[in-house]
Amino acid sequence: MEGLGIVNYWIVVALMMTGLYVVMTANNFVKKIIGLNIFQSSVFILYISIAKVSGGTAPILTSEAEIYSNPLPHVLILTAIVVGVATTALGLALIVRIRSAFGTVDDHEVQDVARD
Amino acid sequence: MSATTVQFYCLIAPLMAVVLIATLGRVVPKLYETINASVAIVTFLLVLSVYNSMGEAPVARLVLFEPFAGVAIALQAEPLGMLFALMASFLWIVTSIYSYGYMRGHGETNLARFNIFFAIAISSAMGVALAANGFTLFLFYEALTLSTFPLVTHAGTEKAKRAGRIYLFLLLGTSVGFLLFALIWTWKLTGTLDFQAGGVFDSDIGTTTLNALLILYVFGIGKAALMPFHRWLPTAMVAPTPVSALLHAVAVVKAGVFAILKVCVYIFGIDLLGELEIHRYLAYVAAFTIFATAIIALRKDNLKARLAYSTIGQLSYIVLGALVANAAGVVGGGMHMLMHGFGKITLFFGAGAILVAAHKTEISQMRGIGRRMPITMSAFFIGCVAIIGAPPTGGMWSKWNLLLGTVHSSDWLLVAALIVGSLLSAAYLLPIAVRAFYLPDDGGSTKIKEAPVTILIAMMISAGGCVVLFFAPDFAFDLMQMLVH
Amino acid sequence: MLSFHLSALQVVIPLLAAPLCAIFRGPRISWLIALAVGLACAVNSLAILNQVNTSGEIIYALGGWAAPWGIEYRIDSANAFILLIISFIYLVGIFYARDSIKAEVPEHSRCWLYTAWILCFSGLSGITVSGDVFNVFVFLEVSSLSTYILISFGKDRRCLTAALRYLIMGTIAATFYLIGIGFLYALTGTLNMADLAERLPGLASQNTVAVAFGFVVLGLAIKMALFPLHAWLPNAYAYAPNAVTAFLAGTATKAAVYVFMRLAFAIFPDDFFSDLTSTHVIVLAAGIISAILTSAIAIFQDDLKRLFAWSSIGQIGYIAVGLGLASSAGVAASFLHLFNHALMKTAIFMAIGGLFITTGSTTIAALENAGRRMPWTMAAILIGGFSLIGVPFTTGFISKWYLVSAALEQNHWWLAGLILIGSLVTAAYVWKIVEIAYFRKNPDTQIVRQEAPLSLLIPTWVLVTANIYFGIDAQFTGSTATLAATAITGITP
Amino acid sequence: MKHHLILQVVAKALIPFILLFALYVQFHGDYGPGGGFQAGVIFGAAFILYGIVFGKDVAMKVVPPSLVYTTASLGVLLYTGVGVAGMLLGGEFLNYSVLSKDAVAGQHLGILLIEFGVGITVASVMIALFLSYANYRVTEPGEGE
Repeated sequence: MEGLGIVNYWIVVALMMTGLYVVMTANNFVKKIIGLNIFQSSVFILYISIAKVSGGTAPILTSEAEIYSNPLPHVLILTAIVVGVATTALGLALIVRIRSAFGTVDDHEVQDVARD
Repeated sequence: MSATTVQFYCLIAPLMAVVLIATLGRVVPKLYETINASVAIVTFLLVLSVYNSMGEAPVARLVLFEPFAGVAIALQAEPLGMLFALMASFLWIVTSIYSYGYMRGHGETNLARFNIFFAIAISSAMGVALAANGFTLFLFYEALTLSTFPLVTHAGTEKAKRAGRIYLFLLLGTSVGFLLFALIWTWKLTGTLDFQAGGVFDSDIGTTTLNALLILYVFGIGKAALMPFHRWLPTAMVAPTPVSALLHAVAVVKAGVFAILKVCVYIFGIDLLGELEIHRYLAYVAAFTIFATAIIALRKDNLKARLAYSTIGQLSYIVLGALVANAAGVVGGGMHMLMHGFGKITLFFGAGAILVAAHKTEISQMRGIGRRMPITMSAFFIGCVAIIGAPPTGGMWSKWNLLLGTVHSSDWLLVAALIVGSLLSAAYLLPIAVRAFYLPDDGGSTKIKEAPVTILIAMMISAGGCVVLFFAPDFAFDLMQMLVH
Repeated sequence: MLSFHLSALQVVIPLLAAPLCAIFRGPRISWLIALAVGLACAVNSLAILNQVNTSGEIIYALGGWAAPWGIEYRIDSANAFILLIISFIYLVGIFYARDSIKAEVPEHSRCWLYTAWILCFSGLSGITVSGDVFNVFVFLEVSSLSTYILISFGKDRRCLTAALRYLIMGTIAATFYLIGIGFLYALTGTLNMADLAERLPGLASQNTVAVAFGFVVLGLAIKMALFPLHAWLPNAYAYAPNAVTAFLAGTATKAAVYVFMRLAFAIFPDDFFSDLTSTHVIVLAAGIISAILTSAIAIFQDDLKRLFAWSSIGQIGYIAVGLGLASSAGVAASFLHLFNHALMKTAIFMAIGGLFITTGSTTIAALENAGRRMPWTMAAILIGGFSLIGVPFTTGFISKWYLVSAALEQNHWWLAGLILIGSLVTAAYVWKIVEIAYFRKNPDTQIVRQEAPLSLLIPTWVLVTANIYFGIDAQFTGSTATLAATAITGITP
Repeated sequence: MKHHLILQVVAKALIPFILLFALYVQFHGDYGPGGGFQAGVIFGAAFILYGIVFGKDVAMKVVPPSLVYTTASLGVLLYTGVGVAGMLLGGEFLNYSVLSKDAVAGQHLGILLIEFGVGITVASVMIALFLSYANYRVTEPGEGE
């Protein structure tokens, strides 16, 4: 179990770096948004990993269980996910409008068009 | 109406001109100078009433605002400030009269703007004169810079704009970079910025700090035009002559040296100043400025430029007087502020009169002009004598006291600088008058007539002032004695 | 009864009003609703400040759940002051928006703009009042998302890319912040600011705290556009609708600065920010470099909005300098400059909006003869510019005074010198504008007096008047800022 | 997709159950896993499925976009309204205990209403997102817009 916990965090780090890398290097705006999503997801996993209590069960009051996982991070992350969805939706909406305003969703091309 | 509140009216009165010009001026544009002159008279009378009440009891401090705890915008008349205020407000009357002839005669435009900013500048100068603490002094000092900027760039030409830029950057730069810094530092060290007789610094503040502060103050007051921060003054000469006359010979530059005197007397105190080694070196800088500007002035053919460099040099006399750190020096400095004011304004009036009547700006063109314009050039000559410091003009007394101050400091280099400086000023000023009276004119000036009558009246008053001050310098001397005791 | 709810009302009123706007969907009615929110919240924020100053900290447990379990709103002098700034800038901004927005945004989308605007305001208020670090995150995102929307209403199509870029940067920033508080939660088991402040000192030596601090600081530094993380700001300000730019310039970065202060000085252990991690050196360096460098960049801008956007980054730099000094006096200077900068920059952007309405352009070239064509509009820009420089009789001077004295208090004379040099660089770009507006004469064109509409001039001049008033009488702002600094650093100066 | 008869029939059969399930998740939220977010998404998914299978024009007859915007706002209004009701009845903002005479009953009522508000908003926003993307006609630059 100890090892699993650490693996979790490695995944978080890997996802985080992947996401950031995509955001920074991708020229396509849609890809940037995807990168952003990966980046955010890594944080969701981080929180959920924090919430895990070894041997704990779902935090619903029953007579059998004595240890529960911490429900609070789940709640927090639920909120964060909603925020993430909103961000993605808004980002994509902006991209759609960028497409019709500039005729492209490529960062460099948009800059070229904007300069003309 | 107590003298305390009258101090405030001294500031407000010039602003009345702004209101009047903005409202009446639209209807009757010709009234500008009349308004200015009458407001100037009112201002002078107000200053005079403060001056009269000074003998009976010290004028109380008038706190206008307290922007933040411990630092207030406050006014308090004291001898040095009184002298400055009296001079500035009196010469404003003269300049208003002069301005009438000059601005019309020279066909200047935008008269409303010109007169409005002129009045604001005078109000700021009054604020500088009556400031009760360093903070207030700084505020009005900056206001003076900003309000004179539109006057410098009045012509709106590329040259004027460039001059404006230099003007603003040197004056704002030094004041924000050094003076404000020094003030805040002083405030942090002592917890007060009030001008106090004998200075504000405790004995436990290190000499290094005080030396640094003195340097910051002296160079931070860029209006005193101490080298190397003198460039703004010659370039500001693109302004119309009344501006050069009143502001750049009297109000603005005198605000600079006035501030240096104030700092030396009330922030440091003469005694403490004398203990600081640095005052001697700064005095050398002033001496160098006297010498260098005199040499430059000798080589200038443009009359206003020559007068401008002369002004820089004469300002350094006053700075020198403050920095020799003894009573005679301060007395001389204060008196020279007054004497030079009268002398230099006469010279600038003369330069403007020649420009209006003869359309000449270069000294080499002024041969024989004295015969065509005898009154102008006679007044000009008196102005020259006053600047040189020879009898029968008031300039003699101030030079005398300055010399006394340097002798007391027993630094013979400074004594020499003063004497050589005076000789040099004779060398660059007298030839103008000689050329005008004794050399034959070059024939092209047959149409030249005497300048407009208002200009002549103004010149006669200011030149007369120079002579009167020779016979009656007592009031200035007494004020300065009050200051140093 | 009302006084009990003050802190919640600040968030609830706009939250209640935003859906109303979206339901009625009329451009006029939504403006009225937004204005009503502004009036109510401005009064409310004054009442809060009064209550805090008379009877101390306000603690409000949301839903009746006390702190460790529930979310609490906690207001002391610090957030009360920030709340006051945000509310009043919002009120004036909305008042100004009606005619300005009319000229820029098509009628059918105006109601959505006001909805987003109200939401943005509620988000900013929420950030300020909340006493719970996660709740701060939520409100941060509420305000950010609505800000992206607001920016995308701009007239120039480049507003879209500006908004998207800001969205990407903003989301990364918020996520960094989220990671940071995740670590804090893992370590302490609480998200409540007061509890965190209690528990963290015992754990200060752990690396996790430092890592958490790093993430949080980084996230907030992006949000407050601290150099060199400012890249999103110039375009966002330049292409947003003028009224929005005016509002954002006065408020958006300010809330982030406040959270930064709260975290650095109140939540993390004493001298964690300064001595233990030496982060303050970085903030100080970033601040002073930005103050000088970005002002220098501003000199070379051709578009007024972009020019003043760069200037905003520079001014944030001054605020960061105050933070980096990590002293009570420094923080007080930062608070004061927050307020003063909001006054001057909002007024400037409003005046630029007025220029846009009359000339249809915000380029510097459009300023030609503006000194005569529109003396009042131009005077507003001029006074704002003077204030940025720190000319006496304007609030900028007071800010500079506080900042320089705070620097000298720690014997950082070089810093004081640099701050004043920054003023001179500022003078350069302000002067560039002044010369074009007042001294560049074009003899061919007939000068027609063409002032911006009164509905734009009035709010602009309200702020300009306030700017001058608080520049002469800084008793209120100075003492409030000092109180705020005391509340947040816990040290009486 | 007008010709995919099988899809249409299956969808017709599925959609009522999806809606029902959404309602279950919605109102069972205070006893077991569930709540407004999840229910809203499921509810919205039913309409999105309908829209995909029968075309956006038909879907828009059922739920016109303007209605969706209104309901989304109404949901938020319900949420804040309940919160304010708590304030008016003497509790803090969002304090449900004061909604009824019995604190526990009040809390039940409060959470139910709040989650209902969340559900309405989430469902409406989901549908709105779908509709606006489905309706969006990509224009080339210069073509208007």
